[in-house]
Parts: sequence; C-alpha cells; structure tokens
Amino acid sequence: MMKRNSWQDYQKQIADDRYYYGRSCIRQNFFPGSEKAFIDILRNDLGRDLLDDPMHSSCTGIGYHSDIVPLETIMTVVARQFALMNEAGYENFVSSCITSFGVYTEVLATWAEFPETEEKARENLFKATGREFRKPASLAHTSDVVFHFRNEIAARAKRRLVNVATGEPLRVVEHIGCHYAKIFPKSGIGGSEFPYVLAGMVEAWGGECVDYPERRHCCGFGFRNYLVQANRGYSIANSHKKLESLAPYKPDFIVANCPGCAMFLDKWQYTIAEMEGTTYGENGHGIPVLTYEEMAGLVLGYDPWALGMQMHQVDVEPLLDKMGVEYDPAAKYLGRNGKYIGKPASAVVNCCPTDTVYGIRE
Amino acid sequence: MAAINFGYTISRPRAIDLDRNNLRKSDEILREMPELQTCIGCGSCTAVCTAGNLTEFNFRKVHTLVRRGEYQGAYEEMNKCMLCGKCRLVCPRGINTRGVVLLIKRKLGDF
Amino acid sequence: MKMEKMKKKRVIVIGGGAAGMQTALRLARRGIEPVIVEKEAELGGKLRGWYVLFPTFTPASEVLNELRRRVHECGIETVLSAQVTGIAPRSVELADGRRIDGDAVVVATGFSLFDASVKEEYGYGIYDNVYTSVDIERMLGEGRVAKADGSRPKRIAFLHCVGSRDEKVCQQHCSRVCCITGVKQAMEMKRLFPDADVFNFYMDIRMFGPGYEEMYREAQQQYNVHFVRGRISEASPMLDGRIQIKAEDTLTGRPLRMSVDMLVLLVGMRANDDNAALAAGAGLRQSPSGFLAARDHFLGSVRSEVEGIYYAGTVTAPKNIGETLNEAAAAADAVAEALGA
Amino acid sequence: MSFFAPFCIPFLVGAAAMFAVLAWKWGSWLWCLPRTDKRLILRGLPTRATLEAVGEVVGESLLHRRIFRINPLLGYMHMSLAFGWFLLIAVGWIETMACLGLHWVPIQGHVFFRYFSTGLPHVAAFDFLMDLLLLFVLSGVALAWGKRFFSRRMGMRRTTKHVPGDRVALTALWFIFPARLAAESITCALYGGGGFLTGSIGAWLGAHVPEFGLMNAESVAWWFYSSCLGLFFVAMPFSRYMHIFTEIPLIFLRRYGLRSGEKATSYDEFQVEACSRCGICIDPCQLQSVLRVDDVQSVYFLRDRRYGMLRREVADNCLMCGRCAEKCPVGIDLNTLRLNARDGLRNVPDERRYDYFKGLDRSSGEGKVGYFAGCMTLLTPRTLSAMETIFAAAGEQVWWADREGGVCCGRPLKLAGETDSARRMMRYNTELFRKHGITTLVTSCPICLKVFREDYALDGIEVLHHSEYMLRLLRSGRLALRRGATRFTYHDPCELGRGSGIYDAPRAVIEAVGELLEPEHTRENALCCGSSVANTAITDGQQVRIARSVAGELEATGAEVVVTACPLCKKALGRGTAAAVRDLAEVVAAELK
Repeated sequence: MMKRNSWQDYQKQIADDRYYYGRSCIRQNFFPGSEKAFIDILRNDLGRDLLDDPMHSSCTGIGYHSDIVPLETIMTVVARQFALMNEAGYENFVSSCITSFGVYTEVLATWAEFPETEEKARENLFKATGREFRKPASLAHTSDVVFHFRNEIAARAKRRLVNVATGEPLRVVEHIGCHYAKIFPKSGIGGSEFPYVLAGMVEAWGGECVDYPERRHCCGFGFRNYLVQANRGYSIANSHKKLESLAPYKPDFIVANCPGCAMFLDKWQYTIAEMEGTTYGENGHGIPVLTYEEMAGLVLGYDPWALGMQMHQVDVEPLLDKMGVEYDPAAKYLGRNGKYIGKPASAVVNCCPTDTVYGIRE
Repeated sequence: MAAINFGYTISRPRAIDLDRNNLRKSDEILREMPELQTCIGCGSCTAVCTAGNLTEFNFRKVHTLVRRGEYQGAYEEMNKCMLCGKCRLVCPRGINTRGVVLLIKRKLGDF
Repeated sequence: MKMEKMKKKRVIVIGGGAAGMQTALRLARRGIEPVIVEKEAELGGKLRGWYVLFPTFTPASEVLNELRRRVHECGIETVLSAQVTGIAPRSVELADGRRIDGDAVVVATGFSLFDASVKEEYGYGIYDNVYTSVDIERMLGEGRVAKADGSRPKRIAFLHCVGSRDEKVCQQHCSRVCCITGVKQAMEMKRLFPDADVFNFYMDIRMFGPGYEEMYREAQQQYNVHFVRGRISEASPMLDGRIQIKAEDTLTGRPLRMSVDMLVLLVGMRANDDNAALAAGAGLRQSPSGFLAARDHFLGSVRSEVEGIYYAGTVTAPKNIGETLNEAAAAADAVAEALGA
Repeated sequence: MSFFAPFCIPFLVGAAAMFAVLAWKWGSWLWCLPRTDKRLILRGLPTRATLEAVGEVVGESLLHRRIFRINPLLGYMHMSLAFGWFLLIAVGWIETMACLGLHWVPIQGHVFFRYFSTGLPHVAAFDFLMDLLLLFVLSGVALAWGKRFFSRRMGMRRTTKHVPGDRVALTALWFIFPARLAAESITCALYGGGGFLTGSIGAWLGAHVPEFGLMNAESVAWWFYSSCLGLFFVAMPFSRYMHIFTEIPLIFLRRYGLRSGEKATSYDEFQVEACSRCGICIDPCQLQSVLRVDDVQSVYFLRDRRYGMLRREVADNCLMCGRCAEKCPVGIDLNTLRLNARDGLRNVPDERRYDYFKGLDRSSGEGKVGYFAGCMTLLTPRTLSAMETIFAAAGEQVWWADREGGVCCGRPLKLAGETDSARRMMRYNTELFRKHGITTLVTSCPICLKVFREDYALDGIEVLHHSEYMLRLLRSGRLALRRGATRFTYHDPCELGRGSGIYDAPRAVIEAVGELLEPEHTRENALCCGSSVANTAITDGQQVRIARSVAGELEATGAEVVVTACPLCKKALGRGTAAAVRDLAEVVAAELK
C-alpha cells in the first residue's frame, strides 16, 4: 500500500459552517441529484448553514477556458458572486465545480499578485451592477467540505464502502479534477501530486483507494478539446488512456470531484464501448462513476434514485448490490413525484436492460 | 458489433511506449552496432545531410526512434538517404552512420 | 629556530569529512596544530556512504581509511558529536555552549543531500521501488542490490538532476557529480544484472572530469546503457509494484513512457541549512545557491570575506573528491601562510 | 598391344568425372550469358582477339608471367607445375606417337606409357626429356612444399587459409609427381629403361630390392599414382584447382570484350572460378596489413561467393581501393565482382524512391563549363573556393551544379550495392546537366568522376577531373603559376589513380608550383586513405589507423605539404597527420600569378 503521508504537508483552512454555495453548470444538468445531496447532507445530516442563492450565476469558466470569455469579464463575474455573498451576510465561499474553484483561486491569486486587476474588477462591477464586494474569508471546493466532515459522516454512516458479500473494502479509483490543485498545489488537500481529498473520504468510509499509473492524468474534457468536434478524438483518447490504465486494478467504482470528470469518465465509457467494443468493468459492462456526494449519500443511507444515480450512463446497480444498498429497481426512472422521466436506450456499458427488468410503459 | 460513427475517432497516443514497443529489432541493431548507442544527439549528421537539405529526412531523429522501437516509417525515411557519407565525416562520436543506415534498412526492410 | 620558540599555532577545522581531514593533515605537516570539530560521532563525512569512486571504481573505503589512518597517526585532536553554532575568526561556538579557540578557522562543513521526497512526483518514500543514488551506494556497499521484494531488476531507470538545476525546488545550481555518478551506477547495475536494461534520463550530460567522458562512452558502447534526453515528469506505481515513468524523449520530440523495476533518483548537493546562520553570525557571504561564497573564484578561492576564516571543499560549491582533497591542501597552505608558519 | 590395366580405373573414372563436370559448368555458364555477351563472342571469334587469347593463355596459364613479375621464385613454382605438367603431357603424346606411329592410343596409354611400353624399344632422347620434365615439375612441388614454411621468400607475407576440399586436392596434387617418379622408377627397375632420373633410381632399386618385392611395389605404385590422379581430377572442379582450366576460357572471353557489371551474370562464374586462391591479394590489402582483418580479402570473398556462403560482413568489408586487383595474376575484376555481390545482397528496386528529386534544381550560374563539387567537397569548402578563384582567373563562365546542395552522384550508393536506386540519382543528374547545356563537366571529386565517366550517358559532355582541367588551363596558358621551393608529396586517390587511370595530371600540376616527392607506395601501388565510401563495415577508429599509416608514409618523404585530389582523402589524411594536407586546387589557387 502506498505510504502517502505527504498530504499532511498540504492542509488548507476549511470553514466549519455558514457557506455560500456556488453551483456547477454541468452538475445542474447532468448530476442535479449531487448538488441536492450536498445541500441535504450539510443541512440535515450535519446541521450546517448553507445559502443556495438563486441570484448567483455561472462563473463562466467554460467560456473562459474556451477562449470566449475574456479575463476582465470573468473577474467581474467572480466579483459579482462575492458581492452577492457579502450582501447575503456570508463569507465562506464554497464552489460545487472544480473549474469554478480553479477560476476563483486563480482570480484571487491574480488580484493578490496584480492589485490593479482587482481595482479594475471593482470598477467594472460597480459600473455594471452598482455592487461592491469583499473577498471571501475562505474559499473551498465542496469536496473539501465533505472531506472536512468525513469523520462526522463516518460516525453517522448507515453503510460502509465495503463489499457486503465478502467483507472486503471496495476498491475505489479516485479522480481529481485538474483545476483542483494542479494550478495551485497549495489550494488542494494533499497538493497536486497526491491529493487526499477523495482518498481521505474513501479511507474514512471503509474503502480502499487504488493508485494506478495514469492517476494524475486528465479525464480529457479539456474544454476546447471536447467542445470542438474535430478535437473530440483527443478528448476521448485521454479518458481511454486512464481507463486502460485503471482497468487492471478491477475497481468497484470511480469517484471524481469534478463535474466534467465524472461526466466524461462515465459517458466516454459508453462511447468507447460503442466505437471499439471495449468495456472496462465487470462482466463486460462499465465501471460506475460516482460523485463524492453520491458516495457520501450512499454511506449516509440515501436512496440512490434520490441521489440521481439513474442519470449515469453506466449502471450503478452492481455497485449498489455490492454495498447492500436496498433500492427499488422499478423506481429508477421515476421522478420525485412518481412521474416517468424517460430512459436511455440500452447500451453495452449497461448491465440492466431497462425494457425487460422494469417493464415501464412509455 | 457495428461501431457507431460519432464523427470522430479515439486519437492514437503519441507517446513512445517502451512497454508495448517490440524492442527486439532495436536490440539487434544495437548489438550489431553498439557505437550507435554513443550518439549524443548533436545533430551534425542532420545538419550536413545531403538528403536532409532537400527533404524532411532527419537521420538523428529516425535512428533515435528506431532505438526506441518506433519502426513505423523508418525504412521509408532511411530510403531518402543517398548514402553520400557526409554524416560519417562529421560525427563527433565516430559513428559509422552509413553502416547504421544500411543496418536499419536491413533490419526493418523485408530483405 | 624561530618556530621552536613560538607557541604552536592552533587552527580549528570545522567538519571531519574528506576536506576537513585533508586540511588538518596538511596543517599538521606545516607545523600547525589542527583541531577537527565534527558533528557526527566519527570522521569521514559523506564519503562513508560511498561504495566506489568514479571514474576508477576505487573503493571509497581505500581513500577514507587512509585519511583516517593518517589523522590518527598524526595524533590530530578531534572533537566529535559537536555541532558548531557560531564561527568567529579565532574561535567557534558549539551547540552545547562550549567554545573552542584557535588562531584561524577552516570551514569544511560540506553539503547536505537533497531530500528526494521533496520531488513528490517521483514518489520517493511513497513507492517501494524508488531509490536515491545514496540508497544504491549503500546497497552496493552491503552487497545486496535488489528490488523491494528481493528480486532481480530487469529494467532500471536513473533520473539525473533530482534537486539540481531545478528552480521548482530552489536549487538552481548544478551538483556536478551526479551525472558521472549516474553513469557509474548504471555500469555497476549492468555488471550486477547483465540482462537488465538500464536507462538514464538526463537534461544535460556534464562530464567535466578527467576520464569521465571516456566512462560515459564506455557505459554507452560497452555496457549498452540507454541515455534518453528528457526529464521524467512523474512516476506512478503499477499493479505489480513496478514504476511507470513518463518523460519526453526530447531528441525525437515525442512523449515517452515505460515501466521500470527500479527508479533511481540521482540526488544533488544542497547547501547546508545552517550556512545562513553561520554566515550571518560571522559576516560571511553566501552565493545565491546557498553555498558559502569564497572571496573570489581565482586567487582567493579558499579565503572567505573575513580574515582568519577559510574554506575547504564543498562548503563553497559542489565538488568531487579529488577536487575537494586538492582544495583542502590549498586551504591549509593559505592558512599556514597567513599565520606565518 | 593392350593399353589397359586395372589400376587405370581410378584415373579413368576421375578424368571422366572431371571432364563431365567441366563440360557441364562451362556449358551452362556460356548458355546463361546475356545475349549481348554471346554476340560479342561470336563476333570476336574470327578476329585476332582469338590469336591474342591463345598467346595470353600460353603466357599466363602456362608460363605465369604476371606471377614472375611479383616474385620470380613464386613464378617459377607456378610455371614448373603448370608448364611442366603441360609439357609432360605434350611430350608424352609425341613419345607415344614416335614409338607407335600415328594410330589411336587410349588416353591411359599416353598417361601410363611407361607402364605399357616396357616391351617397346626405348628412345633415349625421350627417356631423358621426360625425366627432365618430371624433375622440372618435382622442383615445383618441392617449392610448393617449401612455400608452406617459407612464404616470405616468395614475396608473400601471408598465404591463403584453405578449405578442407582444397587440402584434399592439394595433397593429391603433391603426391601425383612423386608417385609417378616412384612408379616409373620401379617399372624401370624391373624392365630397364628410363632416363637419368627414373632409370638411375630403377637401377639402384633393382640392385637392392628383391624382384618379388619390386613386383608388388610396382603394382602398388601405379595404383597409387592412378589414384592420386583420379582423386585430384574428381576434386579439381570443386576446389581451387578449377582455375587451371577456367582461366583459359576466361582469357578468351575477356579478349572478346566481356566484362562484369553491376549485376551478376554467368560470366562472373568464369572469373570467380578462375581464382586460384594464390593469396597474392592478401598482402596488398590494408585491412590486413594495418587492421589485421584477415578473412575478407578478395581470395576469401571469391571463395565464399563461389561456395554460396558469402556473408554480408565479408562482402561489405572492403575499401574497393583496387590494390588487390592490381596484383591479381589472373586479372580478375575483383571490385566489380564485389560490387555485384553487394547488389545481390542489397539491391531493392523501388520505383518511388527519391521521388523528391522531381523538379529539383538548386544550381546557379551559367556557362558551358559545369562544376560538380560533390557532397564531400561541400565539407572541404577551401577546395570549392579555390576552384572559384581558378575559374575566375581563367575567365571561365561556370555553371555551378550543386554549390547550394544537390543530389549525390550515386556512386556511394552503387558501391553499397543499391544499384537500381543509384541509377535514379544518375538519371536525375544527367538530366540536370543536359538541361543546362554544358559541354564540359569538371568535378573535384574522383568518386563522382568515376561514376560520371563509367555509368552516366554523357555523350557530348566532356568529363574532367579538376586536375586534368587545371593542367589543361596551364598548358593553354590560361593560368600562370608561381613556382616556389615548396616540397610537395602527392597521395593518389584510389578512384582517381587505379580507378580512373589519372596519375600524371595532378603530378604535372604540382610540378608547376614546386618540387614533388613520391612516397614509397605510389601510382598503381598507392595506398588507400582508409575512409573509402565503399567500406561500410570498419569503424571510425579503424579508418583513423589506416589514415595514420598512410600519412606516415607521406610524411616520410620529407615534404612540407601533402597534396591530394579528393575531398575524402583530404579529410581522411587530415586525421592521420599534423602536416598540412591540401587539395590540388588549393595549391594552385595559392600560387596563381
């Protein structure tokens, strides 16, 4: 087992309560259950105060990293988020998105390094909205917050990351978004080489992390690399490389702390299977890809469908079975109010052909 | 299975993968001509190269790739060489470069 | 005649490594009474950790034992396990509060080894099969070089410049001896494991010493050691405990990756951490690399800015053993001249 | 009378086998000759070439004049064996005829005439003559034995290492004549007769050995003699002694104008099997004398090629300097055979290769005189600038073919055996020369010169080496030089001297500027600089060792400046000496008036 104690050299201050929540564009669309779970866990399980402010906006990071949104603009947008937070009486900014987190970190660092840019942002913000802002007292990613409470969550755990049939810890591949700590190693728990933010959760909840050669590698989203179709082959090649590298370790699931990573590691598995016929999971299917909120939710006994796990491209049922999670297969594609939400066509990476098992009438 | 065409393919990795590359021929080449191992990549050979002044042919790069087990296209590249021997006159390590060209072609060609 | 009348001059030599011992011996020969102050419990310094010396494969013990024997034979006074905390032109302060007085001081405190675990990406201290050049010397000395599980390595990679010429770890200088050490250890590995493939990943190969270039060539041509120009970017574990490394093969302009059974990091020489404090206390100058700066590079290379304080060996910059021994002699001569001995 | 005895069988079988194999080999080789070669033979037959060939056969195959020139003792040895044996046979036939008149006698009757002629009256003159000839041959055999131990006396430092088959044939050959002496002597002992040799020994034997013993010994001796002959005849076509007969058709074919080319033909077989493996080619080889490489010389190359065991290492390891061919007593075209063997090992026709030549033209200037520097000359820019100075001084308008880089002349590739690809380069350059309408092509590189002259179809364009060109300028008064006291020595480049027969032009040019001192090996015997493009096998260090040995000889002349007329030789010699090494053009340019 890896002797990675070096994470202790990279600690960061994480606020204990009263968070101002910045949402993620991708997650709201692809994993809405995860953000909901984060709010529920903080408020209901941990009794913390968190403001989910309807006024706040996208950080425009996708546009920024695609060379569409200029630096001045994104700084102004960031300044506005901070102003909203100040107005709401909060000072601990938590971002649900790794790219947003990277953007906030980068903007704050730029302001510190080049104060004139901060002045300019203040000026722009004031001109555009009449608002003023103070910089946050603390900035954290939501995975930092979950990491911060990992032991409290462990104490409340209904289930552990253990295979109930064998009693063995589940083998988990943790994938950290590039913008978490690769740009500013000090901004991530464990630094950029051996980030501990997800590994800490996995270990605290009974699982076992596997370290594989391409652990550090990017999922391949790469903004322009995915967004421009001509570059997509390069994007998928990155996920392909990671999956090729991690598959021999036979992980039970992958957990990612970045919206894009979770999405691409999940959905590219489908694409690779359809293009090449290669699958990486058990019995010729895919490897489930979870967000850390989903992982925490399962540990805390949340219903997988309430966590939004039916939104995954790769079916999570084998993992749920391993963990001993009770779930209603028939309820998978039913929304909160029991309304049918539609279902994906059956694909190689899926192990539960929906037509036969659920018998849902369209 | 019928593969779906998504309008793109999975890009092949550019990396030289020494685990996957078959180094047998590279080993044979180095065994026959151990002095090739002493190349320090100065590029003199390529700088004087008669063929290299007319084409993209880069002797240094091609033999380095061959040593790494990247044989794809090396034979065709080496065939651009005119064997004039200028490179041999300038190599600071005294490598028998013309011999290297012939050796690589022999090992990688089908004759 | 004059000498006999005068009281013997006493010179404090800080550091009992190759430089310190040689300085003391030379001083003694010139009729000066040296006292060696060594922080370890025995003399020898870094030389103790070395197996054989490049480029001749001379056992380090031959040199070390001979120096120790001479020091013993000359009856040179040694103060062991004594950490120096302050230097003045005519005295040194020890950590335990003692003070040693003399007529001059020669600083021969040497260097520190770069801590390879600082370069986290190489996984030293994290993965079992990542070693430093110092580990390899030790294993060679113990006569047992093997992977962590005791098996024979089939593929070994050496990485040059770990902690040298790397602004990311604030080590801008070249440690000079690591290149040749990499060549030497690669050859030793090939001797032990003739079937193994040995790769050296380097940024530049700097073969500055006599016989070094020849040795480099021999490693390439006779030992078939592969040299790849490119710095390893990261090391990761594999399922079977081997290490996957990535680099760019800059001579082909292509990324390169491979798995190895052993990854050896050629650690550089760092300036001692206490150089700053010692320099500040005595009014000495430090060069940007943190090593102590000699008065000048040419005629005053063993003199400090302060009269009565001299330098010998790697305290001023990375050097090999031969250079260190020569410089120690030069330092002793300079001291002797200044003291009129 | 009957001309048969059982002991004749080994001889008869051997002789029959030998003639059958010879007929089959020659027949198939002649049959397989290219049509053009066959036409040359038919056309040559009724000309004086045939007569000249006969003369050469006598001179070389029997008398071995060329070997005499190398070393008289060695020549005598070969002559005594070949010519002596021939005379034994010829005089033997005359003797039979003289004794029996003109009627048919089977072959064994001639060969074993002493055995069958015991009942006939003896002709003392023939007895004497035949004994004299036998003694002549035996002296050759004795020398051959001696050569095994005292090869240096015969001018050979090293002799050939032979294959086992050769040893069998050699042993048989050694025993043939002593056996004949013994058999004839014993017959003489029993029946009288014989000359001063066989007769004397016979008389002595008759006096000392009982008749019963002699009767048995006679049978044994004739059996042994016949067996030696039979064994030798069977072994001959498969051993080096094949040369005895093969050299004869080779001489004729050569006189008819047949030559080996870059592609192997069956004519090569005549050359290959005409090699007697005398080993004279070993000593001149610098790979042998300097590097102690002793298994690649022409004799071994031909042997390996003949037996189909030619290895690339052997084929490639040759400087193709031509020093061995210069000495070859059979006059085998060793370089060409080496070359077409490489062609066989390496040539791969590839029509798309060098497609990048298309549309390429980096030439500059305009003029009727074209200058082709060659790849190597671009690495000796002083030669290039000297040529520029000389052209300017002579007022010549010059078209510069490749000053900004061009396509190689093709000879290096051809020498490596990739002859088809080399042709593509030659075609490109030919077209380039034609396109620019030059009438004279000057090159300072002998490698280019040789290929231009031999392989390019440059009708209407005169190809000159710069030494010839400069001499022409001097003679026509277009250049005037200062003659100083500088002492020069001249290194003959292989491709220029032995390769193209140009020895005098560079010497004449040097003598126009200073004193010329000749090194020990010069002109046809000149040494190779060691960096020949023909050799792709030796290492850099080995090249330097050869260069040093050559440079040493040049320095020994006491000259101040070493002059050569080849960029490659210049580069190579420069590595072997601290003395000044100059190209001929530089020497000329420096002394222009």
